[in-house]
Amino acid sequence: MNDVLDVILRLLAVLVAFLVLPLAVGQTEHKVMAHMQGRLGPMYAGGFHGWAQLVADGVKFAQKEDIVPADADRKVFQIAPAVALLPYLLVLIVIPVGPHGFVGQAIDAGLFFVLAVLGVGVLGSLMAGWASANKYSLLGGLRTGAQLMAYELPMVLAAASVAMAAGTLSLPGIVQAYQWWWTPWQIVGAFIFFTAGLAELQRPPFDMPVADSEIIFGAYTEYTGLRFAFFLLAEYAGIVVLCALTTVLFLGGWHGPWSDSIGWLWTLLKTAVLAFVVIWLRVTYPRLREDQLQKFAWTVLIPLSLLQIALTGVVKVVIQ
Amino acid sequence: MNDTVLQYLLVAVVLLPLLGAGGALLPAPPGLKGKNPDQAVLRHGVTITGAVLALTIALAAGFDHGHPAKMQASTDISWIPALGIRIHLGIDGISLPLLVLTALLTFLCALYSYFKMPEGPSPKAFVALLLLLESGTLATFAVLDLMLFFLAFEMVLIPMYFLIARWGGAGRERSALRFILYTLLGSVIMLLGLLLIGLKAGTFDMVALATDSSHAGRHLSHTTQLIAALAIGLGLAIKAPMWPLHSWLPDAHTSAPTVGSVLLAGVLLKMGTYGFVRIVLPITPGAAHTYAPYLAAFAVIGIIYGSLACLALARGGSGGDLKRLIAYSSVGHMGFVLLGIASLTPTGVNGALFANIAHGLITGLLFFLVGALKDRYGTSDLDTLAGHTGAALYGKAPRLGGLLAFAAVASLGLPGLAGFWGEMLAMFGAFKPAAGLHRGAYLTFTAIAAFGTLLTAAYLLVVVRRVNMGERETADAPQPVLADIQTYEFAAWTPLVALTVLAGLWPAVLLGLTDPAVRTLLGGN
Amino acid sequence: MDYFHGYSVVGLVAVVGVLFVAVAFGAGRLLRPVVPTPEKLLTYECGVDPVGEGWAHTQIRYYVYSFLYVVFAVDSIFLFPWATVFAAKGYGGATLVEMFVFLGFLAVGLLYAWKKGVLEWT
Amino acid sequence: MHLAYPAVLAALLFSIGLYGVLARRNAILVLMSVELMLNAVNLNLVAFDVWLRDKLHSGQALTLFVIVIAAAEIGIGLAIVLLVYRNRGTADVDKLTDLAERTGGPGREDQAEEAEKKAEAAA
Amino acid sequence: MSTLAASGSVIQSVDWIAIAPPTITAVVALVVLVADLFLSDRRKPLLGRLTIGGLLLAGLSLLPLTDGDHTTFCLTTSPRDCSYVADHFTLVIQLLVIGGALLTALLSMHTMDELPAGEYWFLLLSAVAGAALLPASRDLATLVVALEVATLPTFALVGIRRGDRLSSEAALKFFLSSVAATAVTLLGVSFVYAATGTLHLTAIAHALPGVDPQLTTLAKAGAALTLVGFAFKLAAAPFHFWVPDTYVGAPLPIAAYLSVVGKAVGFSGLILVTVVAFKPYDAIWGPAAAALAALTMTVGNVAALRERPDAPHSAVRLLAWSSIGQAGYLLVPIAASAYSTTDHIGTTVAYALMYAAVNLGAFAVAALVSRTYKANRLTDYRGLYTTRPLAALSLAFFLLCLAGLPPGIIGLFAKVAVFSSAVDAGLGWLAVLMAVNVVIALVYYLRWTALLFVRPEGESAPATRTPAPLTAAIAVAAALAVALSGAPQLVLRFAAASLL
Repeated sequence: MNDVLDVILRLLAVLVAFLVLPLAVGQTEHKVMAHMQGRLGPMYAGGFHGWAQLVADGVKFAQKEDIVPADADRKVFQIAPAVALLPYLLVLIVIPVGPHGFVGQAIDAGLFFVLAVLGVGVLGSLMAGWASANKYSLLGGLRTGAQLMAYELPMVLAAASVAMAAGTLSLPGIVQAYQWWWTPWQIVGAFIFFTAGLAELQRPPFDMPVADSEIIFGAYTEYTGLRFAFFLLAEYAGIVVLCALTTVLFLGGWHGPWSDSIGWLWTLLKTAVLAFVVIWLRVTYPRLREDQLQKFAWTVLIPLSLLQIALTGVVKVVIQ
Repeated sequence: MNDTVLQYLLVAVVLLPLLGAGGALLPAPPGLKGKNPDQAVLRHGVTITGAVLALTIALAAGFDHGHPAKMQASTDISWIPALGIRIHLGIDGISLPLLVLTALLTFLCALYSYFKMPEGPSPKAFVALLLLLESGTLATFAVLDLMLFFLAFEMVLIPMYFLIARWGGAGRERSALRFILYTLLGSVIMLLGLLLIGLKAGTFDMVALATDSSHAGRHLSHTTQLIAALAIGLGLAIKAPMWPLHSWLPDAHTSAPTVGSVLLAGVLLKMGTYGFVRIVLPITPGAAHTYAPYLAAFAVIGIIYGSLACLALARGGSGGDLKRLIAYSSVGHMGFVLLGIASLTPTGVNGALFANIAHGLITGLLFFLVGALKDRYGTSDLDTLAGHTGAALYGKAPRLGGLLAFAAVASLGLPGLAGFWGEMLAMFGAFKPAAGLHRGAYLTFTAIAAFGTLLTAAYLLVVVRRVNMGERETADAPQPVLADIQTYEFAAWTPLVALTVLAGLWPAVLLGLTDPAVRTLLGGN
Repeated sequence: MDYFHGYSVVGLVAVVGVLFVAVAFGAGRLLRPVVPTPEKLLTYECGVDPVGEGWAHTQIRYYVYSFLYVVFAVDSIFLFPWATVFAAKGYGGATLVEMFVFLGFLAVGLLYAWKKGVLEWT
Repeated sequence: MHLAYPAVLAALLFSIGLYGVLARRNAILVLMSVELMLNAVNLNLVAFDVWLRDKLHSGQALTLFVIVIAAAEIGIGLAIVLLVYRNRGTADVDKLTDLAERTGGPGREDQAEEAEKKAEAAA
Repeated sequence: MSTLAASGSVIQSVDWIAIAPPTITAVVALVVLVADLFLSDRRKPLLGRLTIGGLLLAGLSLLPLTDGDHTTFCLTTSPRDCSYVADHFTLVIQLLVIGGALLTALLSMHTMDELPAGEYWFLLLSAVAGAALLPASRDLATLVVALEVATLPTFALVGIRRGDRLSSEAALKFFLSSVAATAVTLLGVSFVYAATGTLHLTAIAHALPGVDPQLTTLAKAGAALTLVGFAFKLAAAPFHFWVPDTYVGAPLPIAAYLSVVGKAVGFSGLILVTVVAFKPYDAIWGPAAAALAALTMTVGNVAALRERPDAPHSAVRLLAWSSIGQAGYLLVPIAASAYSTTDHIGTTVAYALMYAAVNLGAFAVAALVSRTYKANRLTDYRGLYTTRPLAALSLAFFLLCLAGLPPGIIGLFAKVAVFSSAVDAGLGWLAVLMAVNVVIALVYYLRWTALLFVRPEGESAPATRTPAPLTAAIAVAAALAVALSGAPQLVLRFAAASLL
């Protein structure tokens, strides 16, 4: 009985985190971007600095008419947002927040699981792009696919480097094995992982799939209302997941000064800082061109990640 | 001569033509260029075949005539141990005469072609093929391994095919294809029979097989023997040829060049009957006993059929071709040979072997003569030749006519000439067949065969009358002037004539060789 | 048993997620208006009437990338089992060299694609 | 867990794949069906590996290889389908009859000649 | 690969000499691929020479292995079960594969102006590496991987003429059917694994008699399904339908390669699986193999007989059908191995060696003819003797060897060996059927041979200059065939003893 309760509690916690954290990131983005660009951002909704802006957005989305274009592939079109969103929920459950089982559910091959499930998310965009029966959507969908392919590989290789260093695929195991000097050791891997993750999320400067000046809004052009909201939610959930994973893999997760009991705080803090960096990058960098993006992945990130693996291997064997 | 020398002689006899065939394709060496390359290569052919003939004569001289039943000059080397195939050569009283006959006929052909090259592509290939043919034929008579026998048997086909297809007369390609398809089909079936024997008995060695089976058929069950003998017999019968498997022969002869016809009739057909004597009789004696009456029946049908066909062709107005006629007569003659073999008695088999040689000599001569006629008249069509009254060869070219008459008479089996003994002995054998064969049936066969000799005489006389006699000049059809026999023709034909007479007057020279060997093969009865 | 337990929880989360989406869509259906007009249902092409079919054949360029990806990603699955054990006792340097050879294959593949101009667009 | 579940699932997957290979006419769909068959095999192998408690994990090792094989197959397969599509504008396997032996009358013969010429021109 | 699987804590030492032949081939393949990137167009012919050099080197690396059995990648727990064994069987097949590839390389040198050289040589070498690995592999995983490595590049090779409708169509047909067959094989492998708990062939043979009675059906089904993929590669009926179309559509050298090395892959895999792994089930696969052999040879030969000489590509198509017929003969000794206590696979190997030399030679002459006559009809061979006497004579000799007629002595005796293996095993009916098939085959081989010497009608196309490598290929094949005809024992000795 205790077990069942335990599981239910964990589930609820994950669900809550899944619904709250992306909103927090979203709100932060509004405000941070505004201040960086010398403006205020949302100020009215909810009174204090527009804290309820995203809630208001949500209400608006829920009330909007749901339009499926006449030419579209109806079923696929409707399912696509769910496919884009759900993988992040699944990933969230295996990310360790603190020591001693402070995790939704630990899985042996957690790293493998995470990488595999994250790859599914892009299917949502592809489905959306295809089912819309719109040239721009199709282009956007294809760009998404190509982008995923280009960046999945360095991401996987960088993750492999961490797995080598830790000698395990379990996420808690990796954090457990973490030493402070891993961060400089794996810094290239961290950079690659984070960059590739950004690209997979189609965040600027890697947002060609939704480049409004070229292809309107890519795969999501035809979407409105709740379904559109889901895509947005997926993006912000993705930011959370990416930052949390980078924290866990490269920044030592719950490790930090003082007692282990506040480990969860360190994890959240590191994640938050990374999320801020994500927002910062959006404001700072211009959008790459599609071919630059591909070239960057294949000629810079992948060779780098191979080198990182070599470095990890050599160091690991030497220190033995 | 001791056996080692004989051994090398035999190997040389088989290999020399093969090497010569390769040599014919090379450019002539400086000293032997002759007037032109064509002449040089033809001379090369004459030289090689002459050397082979000399070697065979030496072989015959060195042969221990006291023990013709014993395998002499034998060479036995392992070739493919995996399959138990050995290079086993050797000769006894049965194969020696055939060896000599082959060498002689090929030499004569080479000599004849030196002066009278058949029309066709370059003589280079012609000589090479001729030598290849000789090598194959000699090997067939000299090998003592079933697989090698098959190889040699097959090796003959290809040069013969090309000789017909490239140097032959009208319709040559069709005839050549027909020839090769028939005989190939036969030999493939024969191969299966040989394989069956080899696999069941565990050896392909003919001597061992013959010895073993005479000791109460230790290795081969009766069923195996029946199947194997049927398969082998079929292949050999096509080659022989036996009625009703003869239909390739007339076409092949009609289309073949003179030299081809001579060799085909004089040598190639003998391979079939030789196979019967060498393989079927000793190795599968039980099956031979079972099949002998059927073989005899087909043989006598062949005799009658061949003669009737010849009669039909010889008749005026039938458009018969002389070469075709002689081809059909071969079917009849080979019928006698088969009848002799089917009697399973030493007398009959000896007769068959004798008839083999005789037929080789006589029919070879006949084909030479007809070839000469064709060269002179431009056709071998009997009606065209004879016109209304006859070709009057006696008057226009008396020596040629005389020789033709001689050959025809020899062919019909006049006593005192070679043709007589073989056929008579074969009929004697059939008259009193081996124990266990149905006497009554054989008596009938003998009677029919005897009737066949009458028919043979009839058509040959008709031919002689139509070709040799007649008015010399007719007012309405002035005839071309004919050259009589040339020197080279004499050179080519005289040996045949001489041997025909010799074998007719002194058959013992041949029978003395074959008889002991035959008795050994037949298991000493 | 832990093995299946872990994944059954994951399965449960998936079910919860699906439920969540279903409920959200269901609620949305109740809350939103439904007033379709032909204009609304038209494919959006910057305000003008759409030209031709939406599923137009596009440049096949991305195909090569997907190709590259499939090859590399699948190769890299060999990396993970190896990564967890290569530093264990008894493996050491030789195993490392083996993996470098393997990485060398990947690198050659990449070099090939690069030199063949797959990564250039113009 | 009982072996039956994955085994039955694998059998179903394989059957679906096999049906697809036999019944589908579009080359891409045939290809996908084959992948389905391969994945059924993978499922089988992994399930049997666990069930046998194989210390060597031969089944799982083979699974890795099968995954690679499948990827290589799909890579080459798509390239070939693309090639076919470029050359003749269809990926329908039933319409690929240029190579088929022609047994019809002289009319068919001419078509063959024509196709031949086209092919030569294209080459 | 079993380094991964082995749970032992010690790294296995690798017998590099034993694995040299496939390894060298693979490394050279990689070198060619990289070299292709850095060579200017003008110097591309260098790649062909590099390939030939690499193949020669791989061939030479067989020499140190002749002294006896080398094994490597063995289980630490039971050293009897190895993944790689370089025994005599392996060596002979590797010799066949590498030799066949060498001839193929010679054949293809002159076609390189039309084909992308780097890719072509790389793919060819990769396929050869797989084919050379296959006979040595002694576990199902390695076997399947080797099969795929040997097969996958050939799909690309078949379709390498990019703009050609026929080429791509052939590649697609070949690919789809082959891939489906592979999937079926893998299903069989998974069943066998389930029943026996191991992938090593010797261990399977060991475990099969003791399989849980509930699982015997599974094991039997697995055994049967596993054979499908290899039967497909061998082009045994009813898995033969892809052959004619593929051979016609593929570049001619590749068709030659498939007909020889592709078949070697098929039958060596088949031998390993049946004679080594499923030996205890010989009562099941024996009749199946016999039936397969009977069906294959009949289908191939009858179809070849019906080939119309004036149809486009009829020459290649005839060779394709005849190769199916020959595959039937190759199967006979395998079937015979099930019925007798000694295995007869040496006979298959001997036959395959003969067939390889001769068939490659025939394809080489076909390649020569196709330079003048693109359509490569049988009628295009009419009177070849007048324009190219030596090529015609060689082709005639090759065809006679295939038919098994003197002077093609080696063809005859290889057939005799196959025949006697059937008789030895008591498969009289199969022997008789084979005999009938040999007779059928005679007709079409002879028809073709005769055509070579018929005087041509009208103007024949003027003979163009023959590229030197092509001449070399024909010459090598002819020399081999002649040498083997003089001393058939060279290959037939394999038929006398057990190779495994």
